[in-house]
Order: sequence, then structure tokens, then C-alpha cells
Amino acid sequence: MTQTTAHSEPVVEEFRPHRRWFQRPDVLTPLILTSVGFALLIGAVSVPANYRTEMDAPPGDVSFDWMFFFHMVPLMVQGVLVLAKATVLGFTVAIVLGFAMALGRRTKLRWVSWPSALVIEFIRSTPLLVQLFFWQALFRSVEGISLTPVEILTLGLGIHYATYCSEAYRAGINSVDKGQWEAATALNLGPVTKWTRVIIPQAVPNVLPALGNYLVAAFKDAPLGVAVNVHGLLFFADQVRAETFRATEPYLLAGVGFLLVSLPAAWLVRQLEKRISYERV
Amino acid sequence: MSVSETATPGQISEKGAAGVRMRDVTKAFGSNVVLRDLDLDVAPGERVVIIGPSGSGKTTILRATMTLERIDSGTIEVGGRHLYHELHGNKLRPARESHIREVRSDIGMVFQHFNLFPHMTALENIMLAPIKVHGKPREAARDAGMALLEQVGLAHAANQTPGQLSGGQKQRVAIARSLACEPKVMLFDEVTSALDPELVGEVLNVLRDIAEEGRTTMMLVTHEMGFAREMADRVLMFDGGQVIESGAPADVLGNPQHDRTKAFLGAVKAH
Amino acid sequence: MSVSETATPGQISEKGAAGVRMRDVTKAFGSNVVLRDLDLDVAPGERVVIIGPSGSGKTTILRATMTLERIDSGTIEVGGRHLYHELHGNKLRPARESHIREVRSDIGMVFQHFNLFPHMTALENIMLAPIKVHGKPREAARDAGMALLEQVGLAHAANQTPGQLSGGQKQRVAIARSLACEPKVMLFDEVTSALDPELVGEVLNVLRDIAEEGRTTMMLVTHEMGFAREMADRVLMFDGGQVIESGAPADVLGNPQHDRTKAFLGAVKAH
Amino acid sequence: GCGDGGGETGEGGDGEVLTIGIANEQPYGYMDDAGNATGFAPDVAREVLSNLGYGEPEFEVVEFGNLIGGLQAQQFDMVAAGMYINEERLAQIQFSDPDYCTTESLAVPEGNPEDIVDYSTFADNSDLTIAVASGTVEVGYAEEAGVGEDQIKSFPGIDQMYQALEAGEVDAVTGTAATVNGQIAGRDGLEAVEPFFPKDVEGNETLPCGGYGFRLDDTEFRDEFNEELNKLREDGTTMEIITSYEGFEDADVELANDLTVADFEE
Amino acid sequence: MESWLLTGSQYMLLLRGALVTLQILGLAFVVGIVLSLVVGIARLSERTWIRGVALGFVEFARGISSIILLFIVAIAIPILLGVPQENLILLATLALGINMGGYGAEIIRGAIQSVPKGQAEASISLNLTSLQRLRHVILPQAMTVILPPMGNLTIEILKGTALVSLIGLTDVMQMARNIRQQQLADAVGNLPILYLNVLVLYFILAQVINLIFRLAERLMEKRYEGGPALTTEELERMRPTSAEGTVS
Ligand SMILES: Nc1ncnc2c1ncn2[C@@H]1O[C@H](COP(=O)(O)OP(=O)(O)OP(=O)(O)O)[C@@H](O)[C@H]1O
Ligand SMILES: Nc1ncnc2c1ncn2[C@@H]1O[C@H](COP(=O)(O)OP(=O)(O)OP(=O)(O)O)[C@@H](O)[C@H]1O
Ligand SMILES: [Mg+2]
Ligand SMILES: [Mg+2]
Repeated sequence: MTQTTAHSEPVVEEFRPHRRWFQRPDVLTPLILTSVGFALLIGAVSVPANYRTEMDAPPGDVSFDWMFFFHMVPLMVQGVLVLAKATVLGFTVAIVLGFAMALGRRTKLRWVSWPSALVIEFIRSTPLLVQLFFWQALFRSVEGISLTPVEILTLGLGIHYATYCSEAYRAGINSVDKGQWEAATALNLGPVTKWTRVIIPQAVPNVLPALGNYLVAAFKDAPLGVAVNVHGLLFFADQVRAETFRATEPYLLAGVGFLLVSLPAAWLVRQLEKRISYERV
Repeated sequence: MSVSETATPGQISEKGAAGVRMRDVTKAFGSNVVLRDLDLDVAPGERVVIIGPSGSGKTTILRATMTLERIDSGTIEVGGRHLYHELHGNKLRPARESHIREVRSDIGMVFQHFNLFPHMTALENIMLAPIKVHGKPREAARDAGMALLEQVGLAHAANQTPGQLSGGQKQRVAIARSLACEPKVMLFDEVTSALDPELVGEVLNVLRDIAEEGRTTMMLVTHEMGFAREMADRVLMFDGGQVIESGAPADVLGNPQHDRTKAFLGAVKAH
Repeated sequence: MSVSETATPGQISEKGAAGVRMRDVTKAFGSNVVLRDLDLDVAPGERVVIIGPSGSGKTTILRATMTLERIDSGTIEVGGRHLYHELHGNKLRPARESHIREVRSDIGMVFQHFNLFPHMTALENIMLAPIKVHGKPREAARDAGMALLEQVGLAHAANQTPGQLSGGQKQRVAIARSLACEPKVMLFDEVTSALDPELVGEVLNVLRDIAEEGRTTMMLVTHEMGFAREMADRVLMFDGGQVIESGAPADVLGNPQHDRTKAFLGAVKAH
Repeated sequence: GCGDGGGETGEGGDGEVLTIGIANEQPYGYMDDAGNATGFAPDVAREVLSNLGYGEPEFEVVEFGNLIGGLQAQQFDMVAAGMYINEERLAQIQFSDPDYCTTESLAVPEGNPEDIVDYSTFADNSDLTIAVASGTVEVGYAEEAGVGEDQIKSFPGIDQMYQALEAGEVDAVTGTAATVNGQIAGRDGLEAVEPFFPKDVEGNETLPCGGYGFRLDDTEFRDEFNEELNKLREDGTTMEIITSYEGFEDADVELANDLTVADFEE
Repeated sequence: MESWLLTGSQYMLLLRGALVTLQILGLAFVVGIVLSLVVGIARLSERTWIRGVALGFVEFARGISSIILLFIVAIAIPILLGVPQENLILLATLALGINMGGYGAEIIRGAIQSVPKGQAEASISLNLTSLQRLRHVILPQAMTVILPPMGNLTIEILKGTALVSLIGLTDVMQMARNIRQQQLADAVGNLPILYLNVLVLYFILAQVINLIFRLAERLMEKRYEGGPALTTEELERMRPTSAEGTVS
């Protein structure tokens, strides 16, 4: 900000705008780092055609084999990365689409808000697995559209979690004190200013943790992609099982790989929640 | 801006204050009729204090004037312009949003619970509307904002957020914020009742200052009878959504005619 | 049940009341020492009123006797049995939960905020403990419960839930509920201070009735000085977690010796 | 309800009800309009079991990849899915004697735009991709024929492969001639290539014949089943049942009738 | 576009699959509720190690994906331990129940904490045991807080049951894929329509669950409102019957 010269009083301070959550390095740094990670994930991860173990497990013997277990770790990591990529892409869709859904449901036009509510409720209360099959079948039956399995998973996750996000947005917007809306009216703010400067900045801290939780939840649903042939974590385990007839090691490894991602992610979300919650006082 | 076709109350005074004129205003919440065929005139620059028992509709009349609550029937004019209606030839039609926004720019309101924007500093709170609504340059808005903060004695708190301010300070910022839009009518709804007793004084002092500058029309709802007596041009006693007594403060407060007023004033004193 | 080895206070009277004896009771919350080496004896059937300024530990001493708050050191005996300790030969050892439960069955408490179970009717509230804890047959429990409700004048409300009762009625049900367990020591913690003034009387009347039956030992914390004077055998003045004055109501309330007591009684009257 | 871990004895079934796993694959085993298991493998298994005195069996329809795991985990007592007998599978479960053999085929878009003949086409042209169902022998066939890893797309089930082919995501779908013919009959715009016997890189043909699967520790039951199956092979019952389904020739069954499971063990 | 509907026999098949789905849902619900209660209460235990174990369970059950948990519980572990996988439904149920237990425990914990402290103190002063305290005082009051999120959780579990088709159970989802194979035999059928019908079926089931929980909430509210005021005689007449279900 430039120094003011118009006032001679010494009491006039330099104008220091309040640093909001998106201006604070302790919040911003992890966010930027995560975004960079996401970008790398999207750019650098390619979907492997196959998951082949180089090591054959002894046939007929079902006892747990640690060598075999550790041998598959690189494959498992590949599978996790593929899912993470689909999750991140899908959640990007969810964030945007969810906002549209929230607006659709909030609008005063009954013929928009009512169907919006029905669609949101419908998608929310039906299984993602069936939805994935549905989207795959639907897009295949349309001429000229050809989606890869990862794209279908992205879309399916995006649409499914958009409904959750829309509910989070709605709750966040409703959590803004009624007095804030009234003050905005009393100051005669236009709708754009009202939303961008008053309502959304106050809603975001309430919405972010919920979104973070849904991101983790979406990641937990991503293995379902196997049903539409996404070569991810569960596909890896299935393929190893089909080829070596050993189920224990690949599935347990898949579980371990999962917890290794989802537990820290959930922890990060809680940290974010704590950091931002101070904004609410 | 069009100038009203009638005399005093609806007019704009030369100094930039506007009058308010209400006719047959009715407002009900469900079956609860809160305002009943209310007629009320406030002259430009006049300072009116509204008193009355709880639930008598004092807040509602201010909120209706601020367009926070739509009225069911009747008309309200501010500065000679209809608030909820537009004139088409001789006919009144319900106003479009753009018309309401335009008339609303003459009105400012201060709330009981401040309603400051908690994510902005005091100065940012004040600068927002001048920049976004009136298109003031940022520099000018900042200087004007600082001047206002100084006027309410809070120049040192310009960079603090509401969370860091006391109740009295918050309310003074809220007053400065609504002054920043240079309204011609100011509405104050029990601006001191959410404050600890020792903080009431500082806010009343600010109100006195504003009143002394004497430019804006003021409608105040308050339970501070001493304050009302001192600065009101006129006191209105509300009950059941209607004005049951009206007159100079000394008359209404010192020598009430109506039984309800006597009972009300008795209760307030006993308290 | 074992009979205490010492005389009066710890004993059980022939009529089913039990005495209370505290020795060196200390209790601190963090660094805040609320009870400090407290010695206190209450004889079987005695009615003791505890007064004292806010924060002096009155509630804490009742809660400690009800085992709602564990004490840090010292001993409490009820009806001659140690509450927090068991005797092994000559040695006191910390009591197991089962021992505490057994001794606790002699004690009843009525709370400032009633703490009725909101999902049960008045009668069900009263019947719960006799059936579940004492294994009374349902029929007998119901008859006893109805009798108690009648005693507190609420037979007509037997079937109502707490949500449908006034504060005074709630407190009377709460008293009946704690009587249903036939405790030998009753603790009352400001049982009228959460009530609207007009409801205080009905609860005090019930307390008087109980006191007239005269069987149970009673320890009451109250700010109702008139009531205290009328029914206490002895008044204890608490301050800083200790008894600073003790004696007949007429002496302590009418002619206090201690400065703190004088100041306290002065403040209560002024209020 | 089913036996207690290999408890089925040789004295016939006493009306005991067994659970049989079938793949969700036409024409080997699938579910008809009324929800009953149909296909030649369930039909033959029914016949054998009823001759042995077992009750009408219960069928579980699962995706092909779940068959061996489910059998091992005792989810069902046997598998009747026309499962090919091969060495890898013999290490996991045991088989009855084969009751049919068939040639392999490939489903391709109508007109066969890429002129696909058999697996070697893919070995020669690395731009082409081929769909396999995971856990099927075709995965091995393709690899042994020298098809590149990137060209082989694995799918969890039969239906998914054909949908992918219809959507143009792959150039061909593997399968037995019977499956391929059955599938293209129900779909538009596909055709089958000339049936062939798969060859490994050295050019040796393999024998694609299918039988019934049992747990390794269930030898008694397998022997009992096998004995009865052989009777039916001899009196022509299997021939009758199998050829009543489209896609099977007499020769397919005759070839199988000359073989025993021992021929597949090296 | 063809008809939006399937044939009658196809609906019958879907309903047959729905029976399996409901069976799994019901069993998983029971397992889930029991786990929720035990773990939720354990989360509030005075003993640190019990709290630690409970927290570990909650973090595990919520951190792992339900589909992967399903594969581990229903396939990997039985094979590893040599347990017969005979009753796949029970194993699937266990996996879904564990998943539900993780979330349910947090609901129960929060609800118990929401009951005012005075209620626990009153029941201590009436000398109720800690079990009686929970059973008769705390949990009934926590119910109003528990029911709404529990309803949502149950719907999540309903959605989760669709996963069992991937491990080889014939629920609604697998039945749809079976119908698909059969449609192929008849050379008819439109796949998106088939799945859309399945989605609607799930939606209806979810709405029924919703309704049940709403009704339960309504019943709870009624309970709090209590009966009408009665005279002593009326009371005497009706007591023996009406008191049965409520106190015991
Ligand atoms: N949004 C609303 N919905 C329903 N009823 C309302 C609403 N706002 C106000 N009311 C009712 O309108 C009546 C008048 O309310 P109002 O707030 O104007 O009274 P008041 O004179 O300001 O009282 P107080 O001194 O308590 O502030 C009251 O009975 C109130 O319950
Ligand atoms: N659970 C607790 N944790 C921490 N401090 C406590 C707790 N309960 C009571 N205290 C403190 O102990 C002191 C004595 O409290 P107590 O409730 O016994 O006072 P009292 O004499 O009953 O006062 P009052 O008349 O206000 O009820 C107070 O300072 C209080 O803050
Ligand atoms: Mg008001
Ligand atoms: Mg107290």
C-alpha cells in the first residue's frame, strides 16, 4: 500500500489489510505444496497396462510370504498413484460441479431448485459402483464419445462427490450469520460484491474441512474403478491373484498402501481445520 | 434523481437529508399483524426516537424502511421517492430490484448486534461500500474512512479486526461504516442494548456528535430515556404496530397522556 | 453392615438415619485448593445448613459426599462406614468400586438443576432406582412412587414428563425421586436457586414436610436465610474451604462472631 | 448349504444339496429369464449329480476371475464353467475329465478392418490391441504367441471386453469359439475370425478342452463325479446336451471323449 | 430410445437380488450398531489403553477403503487362516459392519457427550451401575442425537452393499450383470436403461431407510412430550400395561 500524505495527523497508520487465510504462509505453503504434488500426479502418472510380478509364489501353499509381499510394493505404489490421479481429477470436477448444484438448489425458482434437490438426493443415495457402470454404458452407447476407464472414473467420482460438495457449500453458506446478509443489504452492496466479499470469504473456512474430508472419502471410493477396468490398486491385486492364485498378499498390501495415504491425508485435513478455525472467532 | 411532488416530509432538504413518509403500512408474520395501517412522517433532518414495549414492531418498522423486510401493503417514500413502488404515469407499480437499490442508497442502518464483517479490518469494513457501491477510488475511500474512524475515536484501531475490538468499539465502527455511504436517513435499532453498561456511554457520545453535525435524518429505537429526551426532536410511542402517542420528548416522556405510555415508562424506570 | 467403632457422628441412629464424619478432607482443582483439611461431624438425624460466599466449596463438599468428586486426601465416613476407604485389619486402603456403591446407597442428593431424566415420566423417574438398584418388584415400586408423589403434592402429574412440569414441580419430583431410595443422609444443593421466586415456596414446603418426619440426616446448602433459621439444627459458615463459624441458627445468623460471616450476611440481605 | 470341507463321500449324495460356481458367460453358464442357471456346463453337472443321488444343486453366478478363489475358499463345492484344463490351474484345483474341446476365435469389428487372423497378427503389428479377461487361459495364449504386454488389455469380465470392442477401445476380443459366436450373435456390428488352435512361439498347438473343477482335498468327490461323467460321455448324454447349445460341433465333444485329465498333466 | 422399463421377470430377478442386498444390509447394520456401541463407549473409557484401542479401531475402519476392507476380510484373511469362506455373506457383512462401526462409534461418542453431565451425576446419586446408567439414562437421551446421522450412515452402508458383487455374491448389482448376459442370449436390451433401473431400485431402498429413521425420530419426540395428564384413578388403571415397555 502506498503511504498516505493527505493526512497530517500522526495517528494515521499505514493501511495494513487483514491477512486472511489465503494470505497466510502457514496455510498457503501446505496448500501450494499439495497443489504442486497434485499437478505432478496428474502430469507424471501414466496408467500401466499390466501388473506383473516377476516372482512366482509357491503354488498351492497359502501361508503368508513376506518376500512376495515386499516384492509387489512397487506395483502397489503404481496402483495407488493411478487412483490418486483419478481422485484428484475427479474431485476437481466435484468442486466445480458441486457449486453449480448448490446454486441450483438455492435458487428461488422452484422448477430449478426442486429437480436439483431430487438429482442431488438421487446421486447421493445410490451406489457409486452402479453409477460407474451406468456412465460407462451410457457413454459407450453415444456415438462419437470414447472415454478411457480413468476418465469414466474421474467423471463418476466427480458427479458423485459433487452432490456431497454441494451439501457442504450449502451448509457453509447457511452458517454465515443472517446479520451479515442484512449488513450487506444495508450497505447496498450489489450481488457480486455481496457474494465475493462478504459471504464466500466467511463460508470458505467452514467449507474447506468438509471438502478435505470428502476428498479423502473420494480416494477411498476410487478403487471401485476396477469395475470399469481402471488399472488401479484393486486391479493390481486382482491381476496378481488371477495370475498367481494368491489372494492374501496382494489384498493386504493394497490395504496397507491405502492406509499409508488415507491416514496422513485425514490428519492433514484435521490440521487444516484447526488452522482455519481461528478465522471463525 | 426525481424530486417528490409533495411537501415537507418526503422532501430532500438543502443539506442532504431526506424525509420519510409512510402511508397505510401493514406487515404481518403469519397471523401476527405487526404493523397495522401505519402512517408516519419524518421531516428531512428530523431526529425521531421510537419507544414502545417489546414486540410492538419497532424493529420491524426500521427493517421495512431498510428493505430487509418486505411490507404487505401501503407505501414508503424516502427523499420523495417511493421505496417499494415505481411511478408509471400516475400508477404505482411494484418496484424492480434496480429501483429499490437506487432508493436504498439514501438509507443507512446500524444494528443491535453490529454485524461487522469479521474477516475484514475496521478500515476495510468502512471502505468496502464506498469502493464497491459508489465507485470511489481506493485512496479517497481510505482517507474518508480514516477520517470517519477518527470521528468515532478509533483511528488507532483501523487495522484491527472486529474480533479484537470491544463491543462498544465494534458499534462505533459499525456507525462509521454506515456513515461512509453518506446516507440521508439513518436508522438505529437499539444500538446500545447489546453492550455492557460501561460501554454504552461511548456509543451514545458518538451518536450525539453525529446529531450535532445535524445533516442526516435519524430514526432511533432506544430504551435509553435520558438520551432520548436530550436529543430527540420528537418521540413516538409504539404499541400494537401503531403510533399511539407522539410529541416533544418533554411531553411524551415527562407527561404522557396515554395509559399504555404511562405503564411503559413506569416499567422502564423501575427496571 | 458393620457398625462404626466410634461414637455419635459416624453412627446409625435407631430410626435409620446415619451420621457423617469428615476428617482432614482436602480437595483441589489444579492449583485451586477448594477444601482444606476440613473436619466436619453431622450427627444422625441432624439437619445442618451450610452457608457461605460463592466459590467457598459448599457444592464441592456435598459432591464429595455423594462421590461425584473424589477427594485428594482425608476420610469421609457415612453411617460409620468409610466411603472412600476399606478397613483391612487396622489399615485403610482405597475402596473398590463395589464398596463405594454399597456405602453410597445410604446417600441421596437433590441438585440445583433437578437433573430429572427427561425421557421418563415423573413416576418412571421415581421408580427407576428402586426397581433397578434395590430390586423392588414393579408393583411395589409403583405404589411407593405414587405415595411419594402424593407426599410432594404431584400425584396428578405422575404421567407427565419433566418437559411438561414447572421448575418447582420438577424439583419436587427430584426430591421424591431421591427419597424413593430411602437414603439415610440427604444432601440438598441450593435446590431453590434455579427457580422463579414464586415457585420457591412450594419446594421449601416439601422440604419442611420431610424434615418434620425427622428420620433422615440432612445437609442443605441454601441462600434462603429465613428457611435456614427455621429448620436448621445447626448452621455452618464456609469460607475458603473451611468451616469458619458454626452454631445454632439464632447465634450464627442473628449474632455472627466472625467478620466474614457478618459481611456475607450483610451482602445476602442487601440483595 | 454345502459339505463340510471335503466331506462328500463316494456313496452318492443322499439328496445333499451342493453349491456350484458358474461363470457369467454364454453359453457355458449364465442365468435364464426365470433366474435359473443355464448353459451346458450346469446342465451336465445337474445330470451327473442327480444320477449320483444329490439334490438339485444351488448355483452361484460370479465373474470368471472369482471362480477358482471361491472354490478354494469353499464358497462353492465345484465349478461348472467349461473351464479349460491347464497346468497352472491344475496346481490350484483338480479337474474332471474334459467333456468338450473347442477352438479359439477372436471377435473383431464387422468386416475385420485390421485383417486379424489369430494371435500372430498381434505379434506382427504392435499397434493392435487385444482384450483378455483376467484369469482366463487366453492371457497365456496371447503371451506365448509373442503379443506385446502393452497390447494386451485385461478386463474383469466377458461383457466388459465386448463393450470395449464395441466402443472401439480394443481391436479384438479373445475367447473360445463358442463364447465368441454366442456373444456376436447377441450384439451388432461384430464378427468372428476363422476358429484356430492357439500356438505357442515354437508353433506347437495346445489343447483347449474344458472340464469341471474341484478342490485339491476333495479327491473322493472328484472321482465319484468323474466316474459318472465318463458314463455320460460314453452313452452320448454329454454330446446331446452340449451340442444343443449353439457353437458346438459333434467333433468338439468327440475329441474330448478320447482325453482324460491325465493328458493335461505333464 | 426403447422403453425405460425392464420386463416383469427381470424385475423379479432384481427383487431377488434385492433380498440378498437387504439381508447383507440388515446383518451389517446389526454388526455395525454393536461395534458402534462398544467402540463408542470404549472411546470414553477411563482406562487409557481401552481408549487407545478404540481410537485405533476407529482410525483403521475409517481410514481404509470399504472395498479393500471387503477383499481383505472376505478373501485374504479366510485364505490366510484357512477359514472356510463358505458363508461369504457373513464375511461380507463383517467387513461392511466394521466400516460402519468406525463411523458409528464417533456418532455414539458425540451423542453420549452431548447428554448433560447432570444426568450422569443424577444416576450416580441414585446408585445405578455404570451399565444401567448407559442403558436407562444416557443412551435413551442420546438417541435423538444419534438417529439422524445414523440414518445417513445406514444409507452409506446400503451403497456399500453393492460392492459385494465384486467378491462373488449375487446382490442387486450382480443380478443386473447376470440379466445382462441373459439379455445377450435374447439379443435384446439396453445397458444404460438396465443400470438406471438398478439405480432407481437403490434410491427407493434408500428412501425407505430414510422414512424408517424419520419415523423413529418422530417416536422419540413423542416420548419426550410424554403422555397427557391423568387423574390418579385413570393412572392406576392404565399403569400396569403402559409402564412395561418404558422403564424396563
Ligand atoms: N422474521 C420474523 N418471523 C416471525 N415473526 C417475527 C419476525 N420478526 C419479528 N416477528 C414478530 O413480530 C413482532 C414484532 O417484532 P419486533 O422485533 O418488531 O418488535 P420490537 O418492538 O423490536 O421488540 P423488541 O423491543 O423486543 O426488540 C414480534 O411479535 C415478533 O415475534
Ligand atoms: N470441576 C471443576 N473444575 C475446576 N474447578 C472447579 C470445579 N468445580 C468447582 N470448581 C471450583 O471450586 C471452587 C468451589 O466451587 P463450589 O462449586 O464448591 O463453590 P460453591 O460454594 O458451591 O459456590 P456457589 O455458591 O457459587 O455455588 C470454585 O472456585 C470453582 O471454580
Ligand atoms: Mg427490536
Ligand atoms: Mg454451589
